[in-house]
Order: sequence, then structure tokens, then C-alpha cells
Amino acid sequence: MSFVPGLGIVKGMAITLRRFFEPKVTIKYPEESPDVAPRFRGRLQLLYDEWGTLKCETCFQCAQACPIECIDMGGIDTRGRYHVHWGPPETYGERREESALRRSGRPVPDRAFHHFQPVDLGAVDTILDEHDHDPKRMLEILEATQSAYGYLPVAALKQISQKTGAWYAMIYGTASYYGHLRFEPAEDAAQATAVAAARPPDASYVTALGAALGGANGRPGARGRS
Amino acid sequence: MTAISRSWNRLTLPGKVIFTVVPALVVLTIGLVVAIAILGGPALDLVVANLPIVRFVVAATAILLMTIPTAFLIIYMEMKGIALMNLRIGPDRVGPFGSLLSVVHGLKVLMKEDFTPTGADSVVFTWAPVVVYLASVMTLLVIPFGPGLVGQHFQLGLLYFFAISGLSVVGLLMAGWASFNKYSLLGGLRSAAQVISYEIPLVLSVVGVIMLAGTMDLVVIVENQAGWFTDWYIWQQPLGALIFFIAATAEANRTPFDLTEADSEIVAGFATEYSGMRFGFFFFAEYVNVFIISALTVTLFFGGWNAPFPWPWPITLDLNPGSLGIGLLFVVALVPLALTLILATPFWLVSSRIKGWQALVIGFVLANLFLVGAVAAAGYIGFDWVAGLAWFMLKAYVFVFIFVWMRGTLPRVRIDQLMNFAWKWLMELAFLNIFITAGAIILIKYLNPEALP
Amino acid sequence: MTTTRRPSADDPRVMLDQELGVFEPVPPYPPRTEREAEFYTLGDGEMFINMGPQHPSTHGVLRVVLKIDGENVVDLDPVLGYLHRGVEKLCENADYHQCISQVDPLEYVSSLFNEWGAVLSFEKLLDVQVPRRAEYIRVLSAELNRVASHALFMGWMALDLGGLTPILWSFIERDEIVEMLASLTGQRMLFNYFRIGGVNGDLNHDFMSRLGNWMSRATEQIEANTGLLNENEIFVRRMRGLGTIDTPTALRMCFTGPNLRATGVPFDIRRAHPYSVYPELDFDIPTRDEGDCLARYLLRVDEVKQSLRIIDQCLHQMPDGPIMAKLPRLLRPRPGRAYSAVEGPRGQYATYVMSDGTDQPYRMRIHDPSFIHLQSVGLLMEGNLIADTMAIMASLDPIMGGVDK
Amino acid sequence: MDRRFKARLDARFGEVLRGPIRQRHDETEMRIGPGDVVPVMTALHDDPAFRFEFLADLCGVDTGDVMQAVYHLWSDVTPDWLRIIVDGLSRDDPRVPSLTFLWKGAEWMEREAYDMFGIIFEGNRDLRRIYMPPDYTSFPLRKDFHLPDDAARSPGGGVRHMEQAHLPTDTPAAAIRRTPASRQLPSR
Repeated sequence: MSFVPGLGIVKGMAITLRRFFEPKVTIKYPEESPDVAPRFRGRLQLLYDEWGTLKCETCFQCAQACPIECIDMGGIDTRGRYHVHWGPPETYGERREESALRRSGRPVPDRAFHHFQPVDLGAVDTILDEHDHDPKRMLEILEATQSAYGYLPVAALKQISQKTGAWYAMIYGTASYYGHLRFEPAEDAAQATAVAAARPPDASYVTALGAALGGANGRPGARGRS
Repeated sequence: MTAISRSWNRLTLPGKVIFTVVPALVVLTIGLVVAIAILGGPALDLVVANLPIVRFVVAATAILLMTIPTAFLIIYMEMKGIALMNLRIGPDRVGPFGSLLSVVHGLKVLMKEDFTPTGADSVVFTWAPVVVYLASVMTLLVIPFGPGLVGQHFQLGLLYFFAISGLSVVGLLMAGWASFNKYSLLGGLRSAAQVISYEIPLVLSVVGVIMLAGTMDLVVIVENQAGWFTDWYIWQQPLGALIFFIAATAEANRTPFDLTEADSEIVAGFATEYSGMRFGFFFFAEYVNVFIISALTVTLFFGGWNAPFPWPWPITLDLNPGSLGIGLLFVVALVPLALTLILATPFWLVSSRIKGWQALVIGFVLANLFLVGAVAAAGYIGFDWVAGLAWFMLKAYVFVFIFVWMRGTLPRVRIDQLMNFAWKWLMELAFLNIFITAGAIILIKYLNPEALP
Repeated sequence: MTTTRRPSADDPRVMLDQELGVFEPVPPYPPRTEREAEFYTLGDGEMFINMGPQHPSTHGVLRVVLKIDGENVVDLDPVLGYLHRGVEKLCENADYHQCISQVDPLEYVSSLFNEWGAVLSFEKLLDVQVPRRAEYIRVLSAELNRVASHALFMGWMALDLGGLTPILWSFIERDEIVEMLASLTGQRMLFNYFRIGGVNGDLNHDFMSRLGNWMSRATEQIEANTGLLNENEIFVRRMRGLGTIDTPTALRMCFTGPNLRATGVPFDIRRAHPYSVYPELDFDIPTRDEGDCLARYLLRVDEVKQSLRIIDQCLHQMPDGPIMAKLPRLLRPRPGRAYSAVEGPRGQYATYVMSDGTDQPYRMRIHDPSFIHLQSVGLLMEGNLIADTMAIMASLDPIMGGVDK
Repeated sequence: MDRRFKARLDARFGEVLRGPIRQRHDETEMRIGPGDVVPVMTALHDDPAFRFEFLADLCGVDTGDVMQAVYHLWSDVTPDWLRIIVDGLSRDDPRVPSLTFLWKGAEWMEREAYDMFGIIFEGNRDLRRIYMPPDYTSFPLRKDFHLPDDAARSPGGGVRHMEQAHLPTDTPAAAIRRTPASRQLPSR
């Protein structure tokens, strides 16, 4: 506060008068849009291709990257706790219902879960103990699990994920990579054999492809691109 | 009966309208002609006999109507001005530069629900905005807007002004008490304390001017200040003007003395429970008050309608359109057309990209601007009251802008500081001002007995 | 209006279960404590006035019951819980990574400090060594957030005293910083940026250019903004000597941060109990001796300048290297307890974590400075006016998101 | 870790400690019983050799079988945070002396601990719920708290009137707080 009474007020008035003529900072939103930072994390959205089908292939990469596991594909919770489903919007209605049930404290029927049979997980625990809970030996664990159950039940995979600390996505990736591991019980063995028999061998595909491309096995010939 | 109703029902909507409106118009016209023929003379006599009353009614109506656009204009100024000081753009959607936004606000206020809270004293609650609004509008009656442009020429105009403006505190108290809300009650009591305290320095600060002018007639006070801007009372009464301005700010409940509606303390003060047009009345009254105190400051200290300097060229425009006779018709018909063509031609010639009709549009707009300017200039030169009104409004709105400016800058004072300031500083300074003025008058009269009235 | 009317069916007062009367904020149950009984007993000429939870200047959903005598406030009773979300309980049911995003919205104008407190205690629990570059990025972004928070405080302070303009100017300032942090962290308000063992993303070109642009004019811009009020007679007269608290009382009231430093105690956790890379940085701890509202206001202005100094040094000393420590995805700290505190714009943000060996904290206690400071409003209010309630509350700068947890 | 500080604490408070003093990172932790809170805290606060003038934090903990009250203190004589765990409070009636005689600011933290854990701080003048509504009966941060049970217990299940209407006449204060018997709270 200065010694001259009112000087501070006059200074303030001078500042406001100067600002009166300065350029304004308002962004008139619908006409001009502010520049959004490239790193900006907005709302998550699933993309559709030009034919209107969902582009999401449930590859679990986004779920794997999410730090707090809020993303979950296909409506199955990876940890059995938070059902923050992120999936196609056709299922919003049933999720609203689920949410109401959850808030009232009643058990939530998980429609996506009902076809996964409840299995006795004791076998998984023994297998894990044998393999020292080591995620690096995942293939062996999965093979042992398959030999124990005949296939890989989802509950068993989740148990493995829970116990070893490996991501469910990683286990799923491992299991889906190897052709000899399967997720469904091999009950219709006869049909599977019939399908395999009706299918041409892999070599025929390669030959056909090579013929179509005009070179050996699809590679360009010695003359380069013919 | 059935025949009439059946044929009526067969009419289409436009038919129904025409069948009712046209006969009604015919009947009205005939009635009017007959009534004027019979009663015209006596009615005119009655008007002439009671001219002051008619004049008062006309003036009151005009002033009542004038307050609405004034309030709209000041609200727009405040929204835009504070926005610009805040580095915002402010209203920019309705009308050019958002200038119609305050009008739209007014319409919105009209359409809102008019709500009376349970437990409120509904009669007092309803009348409070009316009292507040009338108290501020009635004071406009004595403000001289220009030579001859004064609602009612009082000998005691200034006294009338203070008497009526003191009424508004009654309205605020009524609103605060009747709202059945503690915030409203606090706001009402604050306004009573504040307005009554600041009445005293407000009136005392004007005494100096009254002594110098020798009258309380506002028209005479303004006429005394004619001439150069050095003749204004601000130079003889700087202290009085300062005290008057501060006290008037408090009187109008403006920042930094807007304690009665301090939104961060007592939600909206006395207006907390009001909605719809009742709130609109409070709102309008506040902005009309801003205009009134600006107008009174201009009247008392800044020369009123007088220009800051005498008109340097003694041009007198002696236009008598009647002298043109039948030529007037030609002028009215031809001048706009000719002006449009003359102004359009250069644009049409200069650039081949401007099409003929575009050039004509430009010419039309320019011609209109030119004519409006010419008419305004002619009015300014030819009529005293146009010049007076222009200067008066210019000065008054400068002060309105200062109020807006202060609102954009200053924080609010506290209630005890407010009271201390009124009673311990402003009142003493006002008395000091009176004594100094009196001493100066005596001294000047002693030196030169002819100097002052 | 003493006439008695028979109420019609659409008369609103029929809906009330009691005879029409004055609504008093008196709880409808017998007093539970001595203090409550004392407060809710009216003396001669006193009345209650209920301020909030919807009030223009309670900084969120705070409800304060004032006991007033005319314009004088005799006593007041803050009523909390309108924003209570049970964050501590939520954290007990989330794993360590998820806790970071749970504590984020506590003090929503300075989210990074909430995150920092939590992350620091988790790192102690896990014995993690954070890379130096990550520490510098943390300091840099947190100091920016402190400037944003203080800028907003100055606007709020003026708004509660009736000034319309400073709040918008400070929002301009805050918006620039927040946009800058958005280009670093990806969010404007709830950044969710710090991770256990580092930060989420490295500095990028967009952030650096915005920061450089802002730093070049930050000082003079803040000077100009504060110049509006710092010398204003109305402002200074209202703030000086208002809500004065002396050092012993401030210590007894558990004050921390700027509110404590305004009483002359140079207690700053960045120096008193150093964490991160603050020992390597050169900055002063501004103090003031008056302990009134003006001192608290001016102290924050000084702190902004120190923060700008720290940001400048961070930019010059920024080392190269990784921004995250190598950590397993699933964190299972061994059982134990850890306490850590950081110096936020309002004082000490502390987190106390107990681990029982699982991937979720067994107990997580969040200590928020706003909560501590708000309880002394009643103490500072003695004998002041209603208008001063706002000024004092604003000068303590509580954020209701943090108070209610 | 400040070893000498540990030795000093041992020397001064050796007989009241419940368990050894532990140190990890920059924290020193000692456990005492609820009966020793007042002398220990007073000594730490007033003794010029300790000068613990900052009460950094106060909270309750439910370990599953006993309740604890945990205090964190800061002083310039040591670089460590001092954590004092008041151990062994019974789950049914946890009681611990209040610290409001030393730190007035502990009042709300104690209220919070009471609200969340039901720990009763004897000597706190204003020990009522601070976050939860006043007619709430559970203690949400206890480990035996279960949300559906709590929902079933909650009174009213609807909007509660925060404000009571009474006549504006000069009703005596006792009559203002007349509460219908149906809305009386069960006594604590």
C-alpha cells in the first residue's frame, strides 16, 4: 500500500484499461477448435471399418497396455473384480442391468461366462507347484494343463495368470499360437478328423499361390519382376 | 342461427380474419371521424387548458419508456466491457457484436416463472420491486437532458431528486423482509444501513454547488456552467465532486460498495428469492440507477448539456423546407436516387469484378450513411436540444463506462469499513468542503461584490 | 397476513409435515457431543444461517453453519461429507497401480501431488530406485502444477472478495499450464501420470515448445496479474490483520505448507525432509511473519517465483536416461508399513501404506492438508464478520475434493 | 535411518515399548499401549531433546484382530519420520486418549478415525461423525465391514431431512431439539 491514498486503486484501474485493448484469448468453440495435444488421452472408442463392422479383433493389446486394467475385451473380466467392459455397444443394455445388480450387492450373472464350465482348479495348482510358478515355462504349464483337462478351460487360464503373475493376455496369446492347444473340449473328435481329412494339405496352398504369382513359391524370378 | 354458424364454419382461416377485421376497421374509422367531428373542439380545449398535466403525463410516459432501452444498453456495456477487461470476448451471438443479448435476457426474464416462496409476505413481496423501480425512474423526471428537454422543471429539483431516490431503500427493505430468507434479510438490512449512511455525504457534497449556483434548480445549475469547459463546477468543487461520486456509487449499490447483493457472501442479498420479471425490475432499477447517478454527476459537475467549448463557427442553419414549395417533392424523390447512382458509379467504373447490382448496393448503403450523417449534422447545428442531448448522453455514458470499469477492477469493501468510511471520512470531508466554499464565496464577494449571484 | 386459511390441496405447505415455520439448520436429534450442544444453543439475539452446500463461494460442496449476531459471526460449524467417496476404501480394493488413479481426483487442482505422495510411499514399500530423469520430470511437472494451483488460488481469493477479473486472468494462466501438462501427460485435469518407479511418458517436443513459450513471459505475466490487487487499498485493508494466527497456535492446529510459513516457520518438506531431487536444486523457502490473510496471499505469490526458478533449473539439469525403473507387472511388496509426504501447494500430502504381501494395499491412509486447514476456520473467525468468513476460508485454500476424500 | 535416535528412544521409553523399535528407510517405528499415550506424547512434544512439534498424521488401522491408532511425528532433531503405533485396542471397545490437549488440530483427524473405525478418543470434545451421516451405524474402514449388510442396516432408506422446521417464536432451545421417539438414535 502506497503512501498516496488511492494510488493502488488507480494502478489497478490502469491495468484493467490496458487489458481492455489487448488481444483476447477466447476460443469460439464450434467455429474454431483448440489444438489438442498429440498425446491427449480422450475417451476410448472402438473403430468401425467402412462396411460398418467392428474393427476390434480382440487381440488384447490395449488391455495389456492399460495400466489399471480398465480395458477388458469381450466382456470377460481378466481379474474377476472389475467388470468395466469395453466392447461393442450392442451390449450396453445388459450392462446397465448388471450395474444395477452390482450396486444392490446381489450377484451379477455374467452372460459371457455361462458357457465356461466351472472346473476344479486343484489340478492347476498342482501343475503350477510342479513348475515352480514360473511364467517362463508357460508352454509346459499349458501343455500339462491340457493333458489334465483335455483342453484349456478359461478358469484354469485365469488361475494360472493369477498365480504366476503373467498377463492373461500373454497366456491367451501363447495358447492361441500353438496349434496343439485348444480352448474347447475335443468332444466331437470324429467331426474334427473329417474336417482335417477334407482339407487339402498345406503344400497345395503354397503351390497354388506360387503358380498364381508366376514364380517359384511366389518369389520373383531371376529376371526380377516379370 | 344455424345458417350463420354453418356459413361461418365454411370459411377458411383467412376468410374468418377478413370477415371480422374489415368490418371492425370500417366501424372504427367511421366512429373516429364522427367522434372527432363532434368532440374534437372541446377535447382540444381541454388539453390546452390543462397543458402542464398533459405535459407531465407525456414526460412521465416517455421517461418510463426510455428506461428500458437505457437499461438494456448499460447491461450490454457492462457485459461487453467487463468481458474485454477479462480478456474474454463476451456476448457475440445475438445481433451484431452480441448487442441484442441484453434484450434477449429481458425476454428471458419475462418468460421465467414468477415464484413466491412459501412463507413470504406476498403483498410486500410483490410490491417491493415496484417501489424500487419507481423510485429510480421518478428521479429521472428532473434531469435536464437538453435545453427544454426536462421532464418537469422544478425550482427544487435537487431536493426532489434526493427525496425520491431515498425511497428505494424502502423497497429494498421490503424485499429483504418479505422474502422469508435470512440472506435476504441480511441484504435488506445492509442496504438500509448503507443507503441511509451515504445519503448524508451525498447531500452535503452537493451543498457547495448549491451555494455557488444559488439555486437548487438543475436547469439553472446547468445554464450557469455554459461556455468553456473551465466553467464547469468540477474545477470549483473538486472535493465535492469526488465525495459525490463515491457516495453516489454507494447509493446505487455498485462495486466496490455492492454489499447488498454480495454474491460471495449473502448469495444475492435482497434479490435471492426473486425470479422472473420481479427480479427483472430490481435488475433494471440497478442499471437505471447507474445511468441516473452518471447523469446527475454530469449535470452538477460536468456542465450538463453544454459542450466543452463554445461552437467555434457561428453558423446558423436557417432551413425552411417549406420555401421549396412543390420542389420539395422532387428533392425527396430524387436526391436519394441521384446520390445512390453518383456514389455507385466510381465503384462500378474502378473494378470490373464488381457487378452492376453490387455497385448499386454499395452506393445505396453509402448514400444512406451520408444522408443520416447530414441529417444528424443539420440537427446538431440547427437545433439546440439535439446538440445538448448529444453532449449530455456522451458525458453520461463516459461515467457509465467508469462504473463498468470499476466493477471490472475493484474488490468489495467490508460492511464496517464501509460505515467507517461514510461517517468518519466522507462526512467530515463534505463539511470541510462546505466551509471552504463558504469562505471562498465570502472572500470573493468581499473583493468583488458583482462576481457571484 | 394473520388470516388463517384452510389449506387447499395444491398448497405447497400441505406437503410439509409440520406447521409452517422458520427452517433452522439444527440437526433433528439430540446433541451427541459437548461441542455440538454448545454450538446449537442460541444465545440472546443470535441466529443460525446455513451457508452451503450450494453457495457461490464455499469452494465446492462444503456446508458451514454460521451462528451470527447481526453481521458478526459468533461461531461456526463446518459440516463435511458431501463429496465423500471413500477413496481409502477404494484403494484397499485396488492394486498398487490402480491406486494412483484413485487418489488422482482428491485435490483436483493439483493432482500430481496426490499421485506423488502415493507413488513415493509405494516405492518405499517396494524398495524401488527411481531413475534420475524420471525424478527430474516429476519435479518439473509437479512444480508446473503448483504454479497452476497458486494461480487459481489468487483468482479465487479475489473472487471471494468481490473482484470479478482476477479469476479469469488466473484461469488463463492455469489453462496454459494445464494444456502444457496435457501434452506431457495426456490429460488436462486428472493427469494419472506418475507410475511406481517412474513416469508414464517422456518429455516431448510439443510440451517443451509450449513450456519454453510460457516460461519466456510467465514472470511478467504473473507480476501484471498480481499488480491488479497487491497494492489495491480496498484489498489490502480487508486482508491485513484478518484471520491472524501465531506460530504456536499454527503448530497446535497442525498447519503445514504456505499457511504455516505465513506465520514465520520455514517448514517445507522439500527441505525439512527431502525427497526426490530437491536437495540438488537451489531455491528459497519464502516466509512471512504476520500470519494473516494478506501474508498467506503474498506468500503464495512468492512461491510461484520460486517454482519458476525450480522449473528453470530442472530444464537445465535434466539428465538423460530411462524414465521407468524395471519392475514386474504384478507388484507384491513384502509386508510392512511406509509413510511418505510431499510438499504440495497447500501443504503436506502424505500417504501411509500398509502391505500384507498381496498385490493390494492392506490399509492406505491419505492425509490431506485442506482437511487440516479447514478445521481452523472456526478458530480464525472469532469476532469477524460474515464477509470475512469467505476471505479467511479462501486464504486457507481448501479444496473440497481433498477435504472430503 | 537414524541409529542414535533409536538408541535415545530406547533409553527414554524402554519400559513402555511393546516390541522392539523398527527402522526402515527414513522411518522409525515404536509401539506403545493405549495407557502410555499421554506421557509418551507429552514427553516427545515437550522434551527439548525431542521437540516433536509437528503432528504429521493421525489415523486408525484395523489389523483384523486388534485396532491400532497410528501417529506420525516430525522433528528437526532427526531426519526420520517417527511413527508411534498404539497397539492392542480391542475391537469391541477401542479406546485411546485424545491428543487434542497437545495438538488441537488432531480433533478432526480423530473424528475421522472415529467415523471410519469406531475408535473412541477419550477427551476429544467433539467426537462425532465427520464424513458419514449422523444416523449411520457402521464403521466402513473396518475389515469386517460388508456393503450389503450395511445397506440392510441403514435407516430410512430415503431422503432424510437435514433441517428441522420449528416455530419462529421464542421457543426455548431445549424444545427446538425435540425429537420424535421413532427417530431417536440408539445410544452409543
